[in-house]
Amino acid sequence: MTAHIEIRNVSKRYGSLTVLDGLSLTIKANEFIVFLGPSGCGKSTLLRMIAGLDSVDDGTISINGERIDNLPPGQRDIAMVFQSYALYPHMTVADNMAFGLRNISLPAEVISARVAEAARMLEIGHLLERKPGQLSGGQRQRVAIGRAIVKEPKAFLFDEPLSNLDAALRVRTRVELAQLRNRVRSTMIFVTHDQIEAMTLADRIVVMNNRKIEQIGTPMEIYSRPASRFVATFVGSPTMNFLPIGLSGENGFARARLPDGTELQTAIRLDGINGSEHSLGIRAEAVKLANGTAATTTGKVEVIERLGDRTLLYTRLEGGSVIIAEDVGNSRVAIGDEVALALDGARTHLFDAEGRAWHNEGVGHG
Amino acid sequence: MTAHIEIRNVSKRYGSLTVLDGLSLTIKANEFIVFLGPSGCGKSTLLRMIAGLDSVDDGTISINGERIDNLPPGQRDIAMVFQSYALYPHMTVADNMAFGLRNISLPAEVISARVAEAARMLEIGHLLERKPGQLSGGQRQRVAIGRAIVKEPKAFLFDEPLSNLDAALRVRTRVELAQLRNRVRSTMIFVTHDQIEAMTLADRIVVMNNRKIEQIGTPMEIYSRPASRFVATFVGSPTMNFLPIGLSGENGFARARLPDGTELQTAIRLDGINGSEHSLGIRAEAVKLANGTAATTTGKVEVIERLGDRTLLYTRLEGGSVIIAEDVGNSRVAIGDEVALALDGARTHLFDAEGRAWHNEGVGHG
Amino acid sequence: MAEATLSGSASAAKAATRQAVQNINAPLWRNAVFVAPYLFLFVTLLVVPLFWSIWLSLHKADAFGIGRFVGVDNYFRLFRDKIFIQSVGNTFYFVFLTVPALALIGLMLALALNRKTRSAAALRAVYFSSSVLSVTIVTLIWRIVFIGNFGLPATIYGWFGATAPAFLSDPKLTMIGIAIATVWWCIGLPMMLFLSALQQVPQEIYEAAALDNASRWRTLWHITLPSIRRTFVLVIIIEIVLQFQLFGQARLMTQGGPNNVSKPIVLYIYEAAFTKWDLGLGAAASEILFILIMLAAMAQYFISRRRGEEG
Amino acid sequence: MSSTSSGIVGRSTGDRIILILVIVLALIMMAPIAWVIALSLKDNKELMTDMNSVFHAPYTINNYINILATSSVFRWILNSLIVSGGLTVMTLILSSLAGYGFARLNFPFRNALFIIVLLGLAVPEQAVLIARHQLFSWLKFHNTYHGLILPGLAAPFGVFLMTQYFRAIPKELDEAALLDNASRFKIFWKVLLPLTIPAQATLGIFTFLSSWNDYFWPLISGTKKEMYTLTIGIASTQTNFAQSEGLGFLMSQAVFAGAPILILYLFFQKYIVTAVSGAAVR
Amino acid sequence: DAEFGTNTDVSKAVGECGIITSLINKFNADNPDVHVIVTTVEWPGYDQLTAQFAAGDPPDIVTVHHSVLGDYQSKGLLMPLDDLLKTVGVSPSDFTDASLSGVTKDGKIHGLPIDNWTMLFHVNLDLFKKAGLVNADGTPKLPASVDELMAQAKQFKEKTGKPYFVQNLANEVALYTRNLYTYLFQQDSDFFADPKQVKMNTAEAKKVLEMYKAIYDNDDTTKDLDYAASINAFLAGEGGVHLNGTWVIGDYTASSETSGTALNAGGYAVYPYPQLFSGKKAQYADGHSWAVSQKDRTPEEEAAIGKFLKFFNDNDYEWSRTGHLPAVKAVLESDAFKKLPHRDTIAPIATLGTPLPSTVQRQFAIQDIIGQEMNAAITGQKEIDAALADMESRINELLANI
Ligand SMILES: Nc1ncnc2c1ncn2[C@@H]1O[C@H](COP(=O)(O)OP(=O)(O)OP(=O)(O)O)[C@@H](O)[C@H]1O
Ligand SMILES: Nc1ncnc2c1ncn2[C@@H]1O[C@H](COP(=O)(O)OP(=O)(O)OP(=O)(O)O)[C@@H](O)[C@H]1O
Ligand SMILES: [Mg+2]
Ligand SMILES: [Mg+2]
Repeated sequence: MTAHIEIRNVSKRYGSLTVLDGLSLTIKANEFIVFLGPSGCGKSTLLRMIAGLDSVDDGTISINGERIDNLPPGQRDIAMVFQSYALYPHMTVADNMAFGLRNISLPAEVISARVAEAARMLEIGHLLERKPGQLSGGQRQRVAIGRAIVKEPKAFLFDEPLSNLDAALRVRTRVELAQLRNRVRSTMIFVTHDQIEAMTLADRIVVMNNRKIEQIGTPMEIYSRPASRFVATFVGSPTMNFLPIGLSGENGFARARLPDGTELQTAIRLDGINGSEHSLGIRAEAVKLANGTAATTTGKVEVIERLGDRTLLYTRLEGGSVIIAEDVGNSRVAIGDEVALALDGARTHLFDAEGRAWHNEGVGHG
Repeated sequence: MTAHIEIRNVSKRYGSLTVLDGLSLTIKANEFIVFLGPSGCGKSTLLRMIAGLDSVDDGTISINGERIDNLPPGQRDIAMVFQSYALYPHMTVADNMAFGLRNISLPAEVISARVAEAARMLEIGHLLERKPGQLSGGQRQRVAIGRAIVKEPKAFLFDEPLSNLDAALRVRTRVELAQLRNRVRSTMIFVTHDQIEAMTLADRIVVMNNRKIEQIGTPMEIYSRPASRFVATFVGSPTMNFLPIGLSGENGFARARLPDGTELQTAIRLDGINGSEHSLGIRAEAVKLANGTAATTTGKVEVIERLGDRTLLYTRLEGGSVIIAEDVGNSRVAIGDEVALALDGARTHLFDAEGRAWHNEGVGHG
Repeated sequence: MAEATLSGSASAAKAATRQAVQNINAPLWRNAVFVAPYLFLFVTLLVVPLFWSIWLSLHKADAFGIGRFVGVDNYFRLFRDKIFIQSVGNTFYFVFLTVPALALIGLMLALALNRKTRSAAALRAVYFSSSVLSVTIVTLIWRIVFIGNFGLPATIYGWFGATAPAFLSDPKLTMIGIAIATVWWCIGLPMMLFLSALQQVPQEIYEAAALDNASRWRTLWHITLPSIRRTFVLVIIIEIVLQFQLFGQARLMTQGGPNNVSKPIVLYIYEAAFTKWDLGLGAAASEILFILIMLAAMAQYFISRRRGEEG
Repeated sequence: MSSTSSGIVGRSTGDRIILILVIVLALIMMAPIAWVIALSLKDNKELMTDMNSVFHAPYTINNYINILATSSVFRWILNSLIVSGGLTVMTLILSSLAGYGFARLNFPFRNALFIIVLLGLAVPEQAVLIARHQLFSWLKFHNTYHGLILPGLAAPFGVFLMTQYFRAIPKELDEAALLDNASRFKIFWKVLLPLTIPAQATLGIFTFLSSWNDYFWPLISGTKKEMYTLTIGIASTQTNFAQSEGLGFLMSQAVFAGAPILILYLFFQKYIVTAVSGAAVR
Repeated sequence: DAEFGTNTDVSKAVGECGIITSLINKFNADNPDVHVIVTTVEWPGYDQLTAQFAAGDPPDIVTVHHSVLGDYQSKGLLMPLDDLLKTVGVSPSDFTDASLSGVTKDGKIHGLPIDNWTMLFHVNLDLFKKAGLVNADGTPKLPASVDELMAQAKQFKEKTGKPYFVQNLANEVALYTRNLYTYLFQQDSDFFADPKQVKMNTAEAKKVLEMYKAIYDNDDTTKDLDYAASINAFLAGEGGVHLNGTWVIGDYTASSETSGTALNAGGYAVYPYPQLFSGKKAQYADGHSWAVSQKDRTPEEEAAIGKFLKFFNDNDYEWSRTGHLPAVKAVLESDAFKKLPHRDTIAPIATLGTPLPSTVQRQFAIQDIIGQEMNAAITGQKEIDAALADMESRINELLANI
C-alpha cells in the first residue's frame, strides 16, 4: 500500500509568526519527494504536519483521498525517521523496531519476522541485541530506517536523516538510501537543506523559501531551469555566477552587455522579458578558459580551489564583479594570472530585480 | 614574523592508548598546511600539542629553531581558532579580541588600533559591542579569527573551524579564508576531515591515519599520486573506483585484466611492482560512457546521482564489482540501462594488498 | 514553550469551530490527569494551609481553638514586641554571617576541587559528608565542641594556657558559634552547585585563555567568575531562603539565648505557637517570615539581573 | 586554578599547593567528627574526671553496647526508614507523573499552574506549619506514618526537578512513540520513565536525606515515643534524664544516629554528587 | 536509662531515670493486663505535650509540673481525679499540704502528686574545708546574709582558686527564675498579687539582681556552662556549691561513695537555700504529678489508670529516693525516708517550699522571660532597671493575651 498525498492550502502559524502560508502540493504514490530549502523555511514543519506531530491551522491533508489531518499520528499509517534518529535509548535494536508493532498488538511471529527481514535488508542483523548507545552514527541511522520499514507504512518521512553523519558516511548512506528506495515500494518524503542530497535522491524536488514553495520539479528542471534567482542560487555548487547586465536584442534573442562592456549573445527569447534591471546567470561549468579568439572577456584570478577533478577559478572582471570559472583538475593557472574566459551564451539565464527567471527554449544544458 | 615549525619524532599516549606514534614533520614559514584524516586519527591532538594545550610525551617541537614544547601555551606566540570558536561568552566582541593583548599589557591605543584593523579586515566593525550569543555562526567564526589575528602570532592553528557552519556558509567562508591567507603573512595549520577543504585551501596537505602520517604533498600530488590506497580512498569525491585485477605486462607497462575478463592497458611501469594481489584504481572522471568501439567494458546502471553539472552512474560490471562512471549533467541514462564504459588507462593507479601504490610516470591527470 | 502553548490554544479554539481535530498539542483537560495527584496534595497541604495561616494570623487563637477576629492586631503586637524585632535582626545577622561565607568558601572549594583526580573526588566526598547529618547530630557535636570547660577549642586553647572564647554563652559570639556550625554543616551544597557550574564551562574557553597568555588570576577573574555568575546568584538565593529558616541549630544549641541574641524568627514562631499558645501571633510572624524571604530572594535576583544587563 | 585535568603545559605546581591547602582544611573539617567518635569510645566516668583522656587509651565500646540495649533506637530507625522510604517512593511517583505532565502535555492553565507550583518553592515550612498541624489534628493524622509522610509530598522541588529533566529529553522520542501508536501513558511508562533514572536517583536521595534529617514536623506531629523518628528520638535522649549519663554515651548516640546516613552517603556518593550537579544545571 | 532497661527490682535503681523506669517495669510485670508505654521527650517537653493536646491525641497519663497544671486544666484538658482516686482508695488527706495545694485547681484534684522538689545548695565539702568554711561539727558554714555570702565567696576563691558557685548560666532560664522567686519570697515580695499582672520592677527584685550581678562580676561563679556541663564541673570539683534540684541528690550521693571522685575526697552535703533576707523563711518549690487527660474512656481503661495511680502512690517512697520530697505524708514521716542520705538536712523544705499562686498561667513562658532578662542584667548586657522593666512589661503582655 502506498500513499498519494494531497496537501491543499495548508497554513501554519506560531503565535503571530506565519511559518507556512497557503501551501498546496500533490505527491504521487511511490514518488520520492525532497523538500529543499534554507534553514527555517518550514520544511520540518510541513513534514511534521503530514505526520500529525504539528497541527494544521488551515487547509487539509489527505492520503489516498481520505482526510487525515485530524487523525492522531499513530493512525495515519506513516513512518518517520528523525534527524536525531530518536531511537529509544534503553531498548535494544530489536525492541526499538518491535515497539510500534507491539502497540498495535501484532502476533509475535509476525513481529519477529518483520524485524528479521528489515534487519537483513539493512544488514544490521548482528546488532539486534545492542542498545543504541553502542552503535555508530551510521548504524543508528540504519536502525531508525529499520524501525520505519517494519511498520510497512504508506509513506516514509525523513527529516534530514543524513545531517548527523560525517562526510564520507553521508555519501555512502545516500547511495544506500537510493538503493533502498528501489526495493521498498512506498511514498517517500525527504527533508534536507543540502542541495546535493536533493539532486541525487529526488524524483521531484520541492524548493521552499520564506513560507512558500518556490519551485517543484525534477532535479534537472530545478538545476537547469530554476524558477527564480533564489532557486538558482540555492541549487548547484559552486553557486551560479550573477553579473549585472544591460539588455539588448538580436533576432528575438536577448543579448547581454557585461559590466566590462563586452557583449554576450544568449539563447533566451527576448519577448516576454520585462522589468528594468537584469542580471545574467551562468554556472561555473559554462565559463571556461579561452584560447585565443573564443574569449568573451578577461579577468584576474584571485582564488583557486582545486577539487581534484576540476579547478575553480575565482576571477575578478574589469567591472569589479567576480565570476567563477571551471578549469581541468590539474590547471596550471596561478593566483594573480590574467586569464581569458569564454562564457557559453547558450547556457545562460536571465533574472530581473524581483528574481523572476527566463531561460533558453531547449532543455537545460547542465 | 612567521614560524618555521619542526616536529621531530613526536608521540602521544593516553594511558595505554597510543594516539600519535613517532611523527615528524617540517612546516615552512608562511606555509598553509592542512592536516587531513578521518575522525579520531589524532589531528586535533597534534595541533593541540603544537599549541601547548596537550603535553608532548616524546619528541620535540621547535619554532624557528627554538624548542617550545615545554613552554606554556601563552608564550609560544601562536593563535588558535577552535572548532567551537571558544569565544568568551560574557565579553563583547571587542573585549574578546582585546583580552589576549591586555594580558600582555599592550598600551590601550595599540590594542584598539589592532582590534579596529582586524574588525575592518573581517567586516565585523558593526558587531564590536555585541556579545557572542548575539551573533550568527558565521559571525562568531569571524570573531574567532579576529581574536587570532590581533595577536599577530607567528602561526595560526585552526581546528575544523568550518565544521559548525551550514553548507553554503562553509563554502563562502572557505573562500574568505583563502583570501585572508593572502593578506596575513603567517604560517597556518588547518585541521579538517573534509577533503574538499583540504584540497582547496592547502599549500601542502598532511594526510594522517591511524597514528601516522600517510602522505605529505601538494593537493594535486595527493589527488593524482596518492601514496597509498587509504589516501586514494579518502581524497576525492566520489571516492576512487577499485577493481580487483590480474596483472600482465606489455612494453614494460602494466596491463590489467578486469573481473569481467576485459583487458586494460595502463601507463604504469611494470618494473618495481611487486606483491601478489593487485587492484586497479580509477577515478570516476576517467570512466566515461563510450560510444561504439571505444568501450572497455559494459555494465548495468544501479544508481544515478545527478549533481547538476555532471551525473554519477553507479554501474555493476559483469564480474559483480561496482564502478562509478561520470556523465554529463543532463545525462539521459536511466536506472537499469546497460551502458558501455570507456576506462582511461592513462589515468589508472595500481595498489597491492598492503595498500602500496604505483602511478604512471607523468604528472597526474586529474 | 510559552509561545507553543499560546498557539496551541488558539488553534484549538479554531479547531472546535471547524471539527473535532485531534491536535496532539492542544490543551485538553484530560492531559491534566498526570499532574492532578500532585496538585491535589499541593493545594491541600500547601496552598490551603498557607491561606489558613493568613486567616489565623487575623485571629486571637490558641492551640485549642480559634478565638475572635482581631484584624491586623497580631501584626501590631509583633511590631511592638522588641523580642520579635530582635529576632528579625538576629535572622538578618545570621544570614549575613552565613550566606557570604557559604558562597565564598563553597566557591573556593569548588575551584580547588574541580579536577578529575581521585584525591579531588575523595575530598569532595569529605566536604559534602557533613551535609548528610541531621541537625540534632550536628548540634550535639558542636555543643560538645563548644562546651566551655572541656570543649575542643577549650582543650586546644588549654594547651597554650589560654581561655577559649565562650561561643555559646558570650552574647557577642553566640550567633557566630551557630554560624560556624551551620557553615560546617551546609558547605557541601554550595560547593556542589559551584562544581557543577564549573563543569559546565567549556574547557576550550580555558584553552583559549591559556593561549591568550592569561595568568591564573586573570583567568579566574575574567573567565571563570563571569562564567558562573548565574550559579552564584542561584547559590545566594538558595542559601538566603535556607538560612532565613534557621531553627534547629538555635533551638538545640542555645535555645535562642543568651537574652534572645540568637533567637531567629522561626524559633520565635515556634515559641509563640507552642510555648505561649498564641497561634495567631505565631501565624502572623510566619507570614512576615514568608514575605521577608520572598523579598530577599527577589531583591537578590533583580540586583544580579540588572548588573548582568549592564555588564 | 580552574583548569580541570587538561593537559595544558606548565600548570602543575600551583595546583599542587592548592591541593595541599584543601587537604589541610578537610582535616580541620573532620576534626569535630573524629573528636566526637573518640569521645564515644571513652568510659563515661573517666571523661568526668579527665577530658584529655580522649586522646589516649583505654577505649571501650560499652557505650554502643548500651545503645543497643535500648530497644527504642531500633524502633526509631525503623520509623525513620518507613517515613523516609515512603516519602521517597511517593515523591518519585508523584513528581514523575507531574513532571511529565508539565513538560509534555498541554492542558488549560498549564503554565500558570506551573508558575504557582514554582512559587511554592519560596514558601517556608513555618508559614504553613501551624495550619497544617491543625488540619492534621482535624484529620487525626498525627502520630501516624502518613501524618509524617504527607507534608513532604507537597514540596514542589521534585516536580520542578522532574519537569526540567523531562524537558531535557528530546521531544522526538515522544513523537517517535506517538507515530508508533503508543498512548500517552505508555510513552510515559515505557519510553520516558526509564530515561529519567538518573533524575530519580537524584531526587530520591535528596528526598530521603532531607526527610531523614527533618526535625521540625516530626517534633510536633510524631509526639508518641513509638512514632519518634531517629532525629527526634536522639534529641529526646539528649536532655533531662540522660544528662547525668555522661558524655561518652551521648556521643555514641550521635555517632550511632549519624552512621547509617553517612554509610548510605558513602555508598551513593557518586550519584549524590551527580545528582546535586544535575539539579544545578537548570 | 539503659542500665535499668529491664530491671524490675526498684530498690536497686538510682537516679530519676533509673527509678521511674524500674517502677514502670515493675508495674507492667505486676499487672499483665495493663501495659504502660513510656514516652520520653526533650526537656521540658510541654511544647510537644501541647502539640499532642492540640492534635486531640494526648497521652493517657503524663507527668507535669504543678506549675503548669493550671494551663491545661483551664482549657478543660485534664480529668478531675477526685472520684477515681476515691475508688482506688487514695485519699487527698494522705498528701502533704504543699502537694495537695499544688494539684488542686478550682477545688478539684487534677493530678496525683508524686513529689515536691526545689533547688538546693549541693556542697563539695572537700573544697569547703580547703576554704576554711567548715564548722567544728564538719558541716559547711553557709551565709546568713548577702554580705556574708559575698565575703565567704571571696574567701573561697582566695583559698581554693575556684569559684564558690557552680551554676549553669549558659542557655538557661529556669535557674535564674527559681533563684529570683526564692529571694523575692524571702523578702515577702508579693509580685503575683494579681495572677494576671506581675510586679517585677521593685526594689526587692533589684536587690536580688544586684547580688547575682556582683557574684558574676567577682568571678564567684562558673559562667559559660550549660546544664550538663555544670553537673560535670561539679562532679569534677570545679567549684564549691552547685545550685541544682532535689533530683540529683541520688546521683551525687552515689558519686561521693565512689572512690577517686572529687566528691569522695571530702564528702558531699546538701542544704536548702540559706535565708539571706529578713522576710519569711521560704524558697521556691514545685512538684511533679501524674495528670490524666480528658478523653472518652471505657470503665476498664479508667480502672487501669486508677491502678497505675495507686501503684505510684504506694511506691512514693521509691520515688523519693531520687532526692525529691515525697508527696505522701506517711512517707515523709517514715523512718525509711528519714534514713535516706541527707534527708535530714533537706526535710525543712516541706515547710519552706512555696509555689507561685496556682492561678498563674503560662509559668514556663514566664520563666523564659525572667531568665532571659536576668541573664541580660547579670552578664551586663542590660541595666538592671531596664531588665526589670522589660521583664514586667513582657510578662504582662503575655498574660494579657491569654
Ligand atoms: N514551536 C515553535 N514555536 C515557534 N516557532 C517555531 C516553532 N517551531 C518552528 N518554529 C519556526 O518555524 C520556522 C520553520 O521551522 P522549521 O523547523 O520547519 O524549519 P526547517 O525548514 O526545518 O529548518 P531546518 O533546516 O533548520 O531544520 C522557523 O522560523 C522556526 O523558528
Ligand atoms: N583526553 C583523552 N583521553 C583519552 N583519549 C583521548 C583523549 N583525547 C583524545 N583521545 C583519543 O585520541 C585519538 C585522537 O583524538 P583527536 O581528537 O586528535 O582526533 P581527531 O583526528 O581530531 O578527530 P576528529 O576529526 O573527530 O576531531 C582519538 O582516538 C581519541 O579517542
Ligand atoms: Mg528542520
Ligand atoms: Mg579533532
